[in-house]
Formats: sequence, structure tokens, C-alpha cells
Amino acid sequence: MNAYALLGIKLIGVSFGSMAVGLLFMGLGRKVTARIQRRMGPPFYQSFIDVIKCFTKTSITHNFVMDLGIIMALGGLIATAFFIPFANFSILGSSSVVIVLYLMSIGYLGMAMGVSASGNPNATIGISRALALMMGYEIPFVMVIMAMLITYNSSDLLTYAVAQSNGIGSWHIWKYPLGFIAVEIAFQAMVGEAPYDHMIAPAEIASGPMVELSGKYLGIGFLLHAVQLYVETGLIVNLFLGGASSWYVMLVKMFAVYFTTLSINAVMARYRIEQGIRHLWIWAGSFGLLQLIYTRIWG
Amino acid sequence: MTSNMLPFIVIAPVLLGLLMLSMPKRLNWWIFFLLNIVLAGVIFTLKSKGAMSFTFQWTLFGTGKVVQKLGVTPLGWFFLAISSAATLLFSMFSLDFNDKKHSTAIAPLWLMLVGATNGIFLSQDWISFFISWELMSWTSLFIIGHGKTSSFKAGIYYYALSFFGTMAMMAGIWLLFHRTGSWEISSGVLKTAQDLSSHRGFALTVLSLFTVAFLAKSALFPFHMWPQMAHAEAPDDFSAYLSGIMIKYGVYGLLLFIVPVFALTPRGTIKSISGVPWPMYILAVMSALTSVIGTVMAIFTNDMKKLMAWSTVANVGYIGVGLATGTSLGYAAAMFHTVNHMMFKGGIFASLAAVKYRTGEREMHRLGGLAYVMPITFFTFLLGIIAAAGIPPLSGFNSKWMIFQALFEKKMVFVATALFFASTGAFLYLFRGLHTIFLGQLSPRFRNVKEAPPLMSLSMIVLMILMLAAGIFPGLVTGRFNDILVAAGLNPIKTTLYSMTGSTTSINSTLVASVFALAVGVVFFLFVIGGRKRRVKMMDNYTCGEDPLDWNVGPDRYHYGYDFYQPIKGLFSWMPLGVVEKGYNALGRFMERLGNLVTSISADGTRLGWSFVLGVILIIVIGVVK
Amino acid sequence: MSDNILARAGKMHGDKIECREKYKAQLEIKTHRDYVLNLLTWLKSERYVHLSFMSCIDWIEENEFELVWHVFSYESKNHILVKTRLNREKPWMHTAINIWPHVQPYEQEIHEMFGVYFPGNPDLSGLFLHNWLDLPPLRKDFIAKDYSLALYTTDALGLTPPFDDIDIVEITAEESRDGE
Amino acid sequence: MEMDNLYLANLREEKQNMWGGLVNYFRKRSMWMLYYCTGCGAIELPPTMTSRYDMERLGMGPMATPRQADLLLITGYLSVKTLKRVIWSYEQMQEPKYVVGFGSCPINGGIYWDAYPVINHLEAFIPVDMSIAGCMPRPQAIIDAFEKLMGEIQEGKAIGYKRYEKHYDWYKKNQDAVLGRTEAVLKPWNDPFASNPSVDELMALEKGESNV
Repeated sequence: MNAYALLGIKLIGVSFGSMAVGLLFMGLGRKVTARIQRRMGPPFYQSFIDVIKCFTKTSITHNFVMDLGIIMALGGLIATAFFIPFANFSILGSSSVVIVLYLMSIGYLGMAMGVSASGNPNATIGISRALALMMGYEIPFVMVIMAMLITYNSSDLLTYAVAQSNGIGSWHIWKYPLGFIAVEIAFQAMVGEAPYDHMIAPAEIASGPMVELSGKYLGIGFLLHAVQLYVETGLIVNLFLGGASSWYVMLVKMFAVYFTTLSINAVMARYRIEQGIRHLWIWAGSFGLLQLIYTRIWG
Repeated sequence: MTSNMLPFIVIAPVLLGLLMLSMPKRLNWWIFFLLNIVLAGVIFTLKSKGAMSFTFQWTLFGTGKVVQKLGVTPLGWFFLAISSAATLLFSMFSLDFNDKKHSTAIAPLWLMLVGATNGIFLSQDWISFFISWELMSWTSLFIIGHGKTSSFKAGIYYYALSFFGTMAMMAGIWLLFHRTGSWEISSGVLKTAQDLSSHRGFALTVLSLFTVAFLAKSALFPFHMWPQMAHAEAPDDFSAYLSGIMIKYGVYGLLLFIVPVFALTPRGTIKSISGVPWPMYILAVMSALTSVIGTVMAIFTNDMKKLMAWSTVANVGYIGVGLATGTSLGYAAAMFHTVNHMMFKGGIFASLAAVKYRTGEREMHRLGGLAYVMPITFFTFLLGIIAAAGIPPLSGFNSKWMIFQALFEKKMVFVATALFFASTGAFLYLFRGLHTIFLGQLSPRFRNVKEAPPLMSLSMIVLMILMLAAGIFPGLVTGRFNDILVAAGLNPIKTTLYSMTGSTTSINSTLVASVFALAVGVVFFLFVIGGRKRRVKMMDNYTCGEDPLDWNVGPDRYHYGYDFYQPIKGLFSWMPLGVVEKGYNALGRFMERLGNLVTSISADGTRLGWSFVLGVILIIVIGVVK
Repeated sequence: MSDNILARAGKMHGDKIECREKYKAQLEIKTHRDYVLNLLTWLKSERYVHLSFMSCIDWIEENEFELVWHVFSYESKNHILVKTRLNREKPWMHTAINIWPHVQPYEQEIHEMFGVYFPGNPDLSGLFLHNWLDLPPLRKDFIAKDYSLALYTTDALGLTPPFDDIDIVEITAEESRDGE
Repeated sequence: MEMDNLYLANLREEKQNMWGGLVNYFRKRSMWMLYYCTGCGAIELPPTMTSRYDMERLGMGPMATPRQADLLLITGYLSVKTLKRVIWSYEQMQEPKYVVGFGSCPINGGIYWDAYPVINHLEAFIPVDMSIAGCMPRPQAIIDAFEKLMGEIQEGKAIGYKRYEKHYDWYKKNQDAVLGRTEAVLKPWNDPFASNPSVDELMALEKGESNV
């Protein structure tokens, strides 16, 4: 079998694997939230049931742009997942963080395009909030990444992960403490958990972008969130938590990142959109900037 | 024979343009198109003929012999080639655009402008360069004006700024001539590079005079005001040319004169910040500022052509930053982004022109849902904004990536942060354009709108193919840069057809595109095996159970488009965005008063005596001073 | 009454009105239809700035409608009921929209539910009822039960379900009356 | 009357489809609901959803829009005006979809059986898969009903949406009879002010009458 076909099959495996990991996290996350609220909560495999059910339902579409956008969205995020090193192994042999940041955007653009083609103002309002929030969290995140980038003179995630593989003391949390705080705050906004859940505000704008999604479209929407979780937690683990040497350590670390986010989410209310961005700029932004200045001058 | 081609491609369009002034409109556009085919053909054969030049001598009173020289350099040929190719596409577009209803009489002027453009890119001496530059300014002023009052105001605004630049350039040329005794550009570059160590003040004066001229033309800070007026008011088909090619003259000028000077200067001659000579660092900061201003202004603009004009300003900022890094990667990135910007902004303005052609609307919120009736236009715009936002697998990503690599190489992280801000903000305004014009509800007024005419569609399809090709195979474009870089005295960059190598990592764009295609395939499989889908009407939406028509809410009112980013407007209220414009307005008022004073002295018959007295006094004073 | 409004009203309006102190802080003023607006304007100038509510009562035996304006003062904490009676055959009333703009939906509702007409009110279209063609439903000569039985029972709909996989609970008009 | 037993037909169809049972399992374990807070029943849902009874352990959860939901809850009495919105929302839901009526009101009008704006039988307008008696049903009863509905879904009995599709004419006729009336039910009202007279006209009219 030639090498390209083999790589293709492996990549298909990765794409389904990343969906599965994300769905598992979502299910566990619901269980965790339930326990924080003193409930039983659904079984941990609930998200799988939900997604499969969504695919068995009938669905509606408004026009071809909606189909195109939704497919482009999940496609873009899965393509991003290929570039995330998993357990210190990068399947494509390259994992530039700049590609990750920009490839993720195609997922967001696809989602934005698909849902706003439905013609529902709620969806568009949700998207405009999401894009505005993106301006809030992307800047601190990029500043911290640039601090690492000029230290190592490499933008490869794998380089960062390998550099931190000498035990817990070599983790970037200790090397870039301010940056870690900035990224944690930004991460909260990236996955859209409270207090930055403006995009999906069920009581205000009827779940925002998802308002017109039904059946398999909604299923793809859920998978989108799952892959997004995989990509973003994987990114943080590789950047700060020392990567991992085996797959289960990787999964545990990734879930630990998500667990922190969930815990904050369970006890926070929502900011207004303007407050949210301002908060991100002021806190995450200033921590990120301090980290960048420190690294640029003394690092 | 071949070297005689050089004056032909400059003078023929100009003469033919003059001739065409007396011809019928429709014929003019055909001549324009056919001549562009000829020009593009000639220009593409020039490359294989090797270096050539055409010299023309005459005597200027007081300064001796003047040698005018047209020649093909790698840089000049590159710009000539992309501009002629783009012009060909735009002229094909204009052929259908200028039908009976939408016709403008700009074809002769445009043809003269094409000649002037060729002249700029071929000139080897300052005299030819300046003549072409002036011709370009004048013709574009009348094209932007095209007989409408509001447009003419925009044209005046544009011309006033560019006139300021031209005057600065003239002073610079004069100083340079006094220093070198020659009109040649290459000797000027060498002399200024030497002067940077011996006569630094003089060299910096010359450099800043030229820089002002080029910044004014390329709409970099503090001259970022004119595109939003000129691009918006210009004829719709011309806006693509204005944004795609004309805004690049300044970039060409910077590459022609400023960049080689600093490349030839030995390191350490001038104090440097972050490994970049300080004048270049200032240029980088100004360019980054341009990007940020352009982005923020674009986010809150409601006019679609103005929005894209601000986007052009932001993108020129990127190019400026790439140039200012002073590395070969940065120059290559700047040139790459120039080409990309030409393609994607050409595509975007072409699709906007198609929209305007079919609907006659310019305010975005009055449009909406056009994707369902104009799919080719929609896809051109979509690919255009994907490229403009710098998302793989389209061409914009490759050049933005190179610019960032150039910045990382010099560790200019704060400039890079500003650019990242602009890049994220670009997402906001580009999506706004996409949604408000092409997605959302289709107004009943536009239900019968048809796709753009065939030639317009064809040129948009070609632009789409070019964008995709340059995105998936960056080597198609980057492969051309190395001889330009070597000619400018820089190291070549490492690039193949599929990949590019930057300072921190290398990237294989073809791989990125193919894994993206694979992932889309996986999702498409999921999509196909999912449950049955049914198509519903656009107004069949979740509305809390209400029928919008019960509330007299039709598609027009149900389209979320006006004041799109109102909730975040407050975030930018602290930015002094209007300061530059206010300054210009004050200057404008002052000039107007001055003009009134002069008019009142000369025009009024009773005051003729006063002006005579004033003139006599002036002559006496000058004599005394001498 | 802490602000002595009773006495002042008597002094100001004389025999045009009929005042009565119902409770410690509640006053009732009855007046003629054409004098209501004068009275309301005067009350507003006397710091009774809040119109809490406006309602209507159907006195069917007397063949009259009674309109009630509930006016409240934040300073004296008093509550005044301004009452007037209208002829039930052709009930109409001057709109108070120039005194309190927010009275508009109250008048709109009273128009819909009782059929009282308010000339000058810009919008007297239907507010609550769906496709209503009968008598205004809060009039006492409108029998709600008859209406319900005539419209909502399966009998009244004149249909039985054409399918056998469900037992629809059928209540005919007779059964319902039995259950009374 | 033509007797076509939709339920048996559905069973026969599902027997032929080997995945039917599996699909039904996913459908029953993940019911997303759209609760239409029409009346008093809505207040019984918060205890059902939160810590005490925790509906989420059954895989159920609230959803924001009908597009996403599987289950429409009619929580209490339903006025005519709301009925129109309920039908609109029900038709926007994607198949398979189920309807649960809460309390007596959707069954026979409950204590509002003789009120002019409240409909009496929900079954006549949209197909109801499960009704919970009581005024109002306690959370235990609600959970019980959901579990019964799950059983019916697994057995392929909850086929209200198919019935709606098949007998749409009948439902549509009933809906039109209530919503699209063109004449008065009891006695038409002749508005004496139908011509929108002004104050002056009214005054003049009254003066004339009193003179007479």
C-alpha cells in the first residue's frame, strides 16, 4: 500500500478519533457539571447518543450555502486537529501554531456562513458576538504564543512539547506563569463557557448560531464543538502542560484543562458582550503583554 | 526591434487614448480590451528577451543633456506583468459592465492610465518616472471624478494628497540630481546609500521626501484618508483597478528606491531598533498603525465600497510592514501580498461591481441574500474574503504567513501583535460584508436579479482560479521573487512549488490544502449518511412561534444588517480615529481662505492696483535679499 | 388624608364632583364624563403623577359602564379612584392620552373587551383576542360558556377522528351541561 | 370510515428495518424538549429539571428552539392565540417529534372548560402522544409519564407525527374552525363606532339626540 493512502487512512482515523475524544469530554463535562449542582447527571456516553440521534432525525435546510458552510466548518476544524500533536506525536510531521490559529478560523467562517444563510437574525447576532469576542481572546493568546516563539525561535508545537518533557518542573506553567493565566482566561472565552457564553445565550438569542440547525445539521454542530474541545485543550496541553508521553496521560491532561473551565463555568454568570471583551483585553491582555515584554527583554 | 517595444507599450496607449476621445463609447471599450490583450502579450514576451533598454536624449535648458531611459528590470517586469494581467481581466470585466445603462466615458482616460502605469514600471530615470507619475495622477483624477459632483469632490481630495506627495518627490528628485548630477535611478540609489554614512542628514532628507510621495500614493498613515473617498466614488469597475494596481505604485516606489538603499547600506551604519534601521522601524510602526486604523474603520462602515477601501488600507499596511523588516523574506512577503491583494481585492471589487450592476445599491443593509441568485459573484466574494482574512488554503494565508515569519525573524513582536489585531478584525468586517450583501434574507425587490453577464462572470472565475492556484501552489508566485531579490542585493528565499520556508518553520501549503480537502470529504460522508433533509422557505424561521408577516416584517426588515457591530462600538470610543481627518479639514479650510484672498485680490478690478503694488514690493524685496 | 385633598377638591371643583373617603388612604371621586379630563389634569398638578391603572365595569342592570382611573401620589401615598359612568348603548370617552401617554394600551384593551370607544386614541386595534367577531367578551351579555360549548367541543367542531389508534376524550355539549 | 391502523403499519415497517430498534433506543435516550410555558404547569418543570428529580439523567434537557427539539410540552391551558403559535412551532419541529400535554386543561379544558379564549381538546389540533392527568401533575407524575413515553418510543407506538402527516386534513380543518373563523359564533357585534367618529361629531350627535 502506498504511503499516501496509508496516511489518508490514518488521518480519517484521527478525524473520527478527535470527534470521539471531544464527545467523551462533553459527556464527562455534563456529568461534572451535574455533580457540582448536586445532580446525578446523564451517563458519560450521553453525547454520543445525542449526536447519533441527531443524525437519525430529519432536518431542514434553507439553501445550498447552509450545507456548504456547515460542511466547511467541521472540515476546517478536523483539518486543524491533524496539526495538533497528540502525545508528542504529530501525524503530519508539522504542527505550526500559526497554521493552527488560522485553520481554526476556516471552521468559524464556515459556521458563520452556514448559519447566517438561514436568514435568522438570532443566528447572525450570535455570530457577530462570537466574532467580536474572538477579537478579545485572540490578541492575548497570540501574545503569549509569540513569547514562546521568540524564545525557541520555532513555531512548531512539537518543539514546545518536547522542550517540557523533563518532568513537571520543566512545564511552561512555571516558565511563563503570566502567560498561562492569560491563556487560561482566553481559553474560557475560546470554548465559549461562562462568563463568556455570549454566543450561545439560550435565554437571549435562542442559542444563537444553532437556532436554525436541526437534525444532522445540529449533529454536525455538536461534533464541531467536540473537535473544537479536542483542538483547544490539545493546544493548551502542548503549550503549557508539557505535552504527554502516552495517550492516556494526554487525555487526562486535556480533560484537566477542560475540567478547570467547567468548574468556572458552573459558578459564573454571563458578562455583557462589551464587558466581556473589555475584561479580556484588560486582564488577559495585560497578563499576556507583561509576559511578552518580559520574554522580549529578559527572556 | 524588441527594444523599440518599450516606448510602444508606454506611448501607444496614451496616443490611442487621446484618439479615442472622439470615438463612440462602446467602440472605446472594445479598443481598450483589444489593446490590453496586445499589451499583455508583448509584456509577457519581454521576459524571455533578456535585459534591454531604450534610450532617448534631449537637452534641457540650464541642466545640460537629459538621458531618458526605459528598461526592463526584474522588479519592473514583475510589476508590469501582474498589472497587465490584472488590467486585461478588469478590461474584460468592463466590457460587459459598460452597457447602455451603466456606461461611463472613462475608457480613453483609463487607456492613458495604463500607458502611464507601464511607464512607471519601465522608467530607469527620474524624468520618465516623474512624467509617468504625473500623467497617472491626472488621468486617475478625471476617472475618479467621471462627471459627478460627489465623485469630483473625492477626486479633488485624492488629488490634493497625491499632489502633496508629487511635490515632495519633485523636491527629492531635484536634490538627488544636484548631488549625483545624473537623472538615473540606479546611481541615485548608490549615492544615497553612500550618503547615509557620510552625509546622513542629506540622505535622510531625500529618503523622507521620496517616502512621503510613496506613502501618499499607497495610502499609508498619515495619508490613509483618500481611498475611502476615492475608491467609493470611482466608477465601480474602476475601483478594482484602483485598489488592485494603483495603490501599489507606492509599494513599487518603496521597492525601487527606499528598500535598495537600506539593503546596500552596511549594517551598523544607522542605529537600529530590533535589528531594523530606525527609519525602517518607524515605517513598520506607521504601517502597523495603518492596518489597525483601516481595520477599525472598516468594522463600522456601512457602505460596501468604503468598507473594502478601508480593507485595502489595512492590507497596504501589511505590505508596508513586510517591506520595513528589511529581510529578503519580508520583501518577498510584501511582493507576494501585493500580488495576492491584487487578486483578492480585484475579485472582491469585481463582485461588488457586479452587485451594484444588478441592484444599483451601495448601502449594505439594503441588500442581502444575493448568494441565492448570484452564485458566481458570491463565490468570488467568498474566496476573496477567505484570502483577505488570511485563511488557508487560499493565497492570502501564504503571504500573511510570510510577513509574520519576517517579523518573527527580527523579533518585532509588538508590530506583529498589531498585525494580528488587524487580522482578527479583518474577520469581523469581511464577514459583515459577506452576510449583509450575500447571506441572510433576500429582499423581494431583488428576487428577479440574475447572475452577472458572461464576460464579467468569466473574469471573476479566472480570478477565483488564480487565488486558489496561488494558495495551493505558492511556488507559482514565490518562485519569481529570487531574481528580484538578488537584483536588489539580498539573499534569495527558500521556496518550492508546494512549500515555503520561513524563519521559524516551513509550511507546505499543498499539504494543508489536501488535508483540508480530506477532512471536508469525511464530513461530507457524515452529511450524506445523515437523515433526510428538506428545503424550506427563507422566511420559515424560528420566531418564537410568531409569523413575522403578522407584524408586517418582511424579508427586508428581517435582515440583520444595519449597524452590525453596534454592541461593541463603545470599545473603540477612546481611539482618536478622527484626528487626522480633522487636521486635514483644518488645512483644507485654511487653503480655501488663502485661495479666496488671492481671488479677491486678482479678480476684483478695483483691486488690480493693489496687486500691482504688491508685485512690485515683492520684486524689490527679492532683489534686496539677493 | 394627609394632604387634605378631599377638602381642596371640594373647594376647587364644587358640585362638579362627588367625593367620598373610602379608606384611610383611598379616595373616590365621581364625576361626569366631560369633566374627567379636567379633574385628572388637576390631580396631576396636585402631585398625583402616577396613573396606576384604568379599568371598566359593566353595570348591566343600570345599563351603564363605569370607567375607573386609579391615580396615585408618591408624596402623600394616597390612592384616588376617579369614576365616571357611560351609557351602555353608545359608550365613548375622551382619551387621556395627552395627560398620560401610557394610558394608550389601557384604553385599547377596554375598547377590545367592552367596546368603549376612545376618540383620539391612535390605535384601537385588537390586542389580545384572536380573530374576534362576537360581542366584546367582558360585557355581561356575552355568555362565555355558550361560546366555549359552541366552538371548542368535538361536537361543535362537527368531526370525529378518522383514525382508530387513539381514544379521543369526547365531551359533548350535553355531558358538559350535566357536569355543571 | 376507512380504518387504517397506523400503529400496526408502523410496527410492520419497523420489523422489516433491522436498525429500527437501535434507532429507537437512541431516540428514547435523548429527548430534547421544548417547553411551551402556556400555563401553570411550567412551574412544575424546574423541580423536575433540577437537583431533586434531575431530568437530565434520562438524557432529557431543555432546548431553545423547535428546530432542535424532539418533544413539545404543553404545560397547561392553551388559549386560542397560543394555539396558533403552538401549531406553528410544532410544524417547525423535525421528525420524529412527540407531544406531551400537562394536566387536565389540554385533555378537556380543565377548570377553563367554559372560558371563551381557552380550547378544550388539544388532540383535535395536534397529535398528543402522552397526557398527564392532574391539576397540576407532580414531578413524580411527570417523570413517570416520560418513562412511559420512552417505552412507547422503544415499542414504536409514539407515532403522533405520522398520524399528523397522514390525517393532516382533519387536523387542518379543526385548526381552521377555531383560528380562521369568518363569522361570529354566537352573535355578531355591530360596533356603533365603526366609522371612527371624532369627538366633535360624537358631541354633536349626542346633542341632537338629547334635543330630540
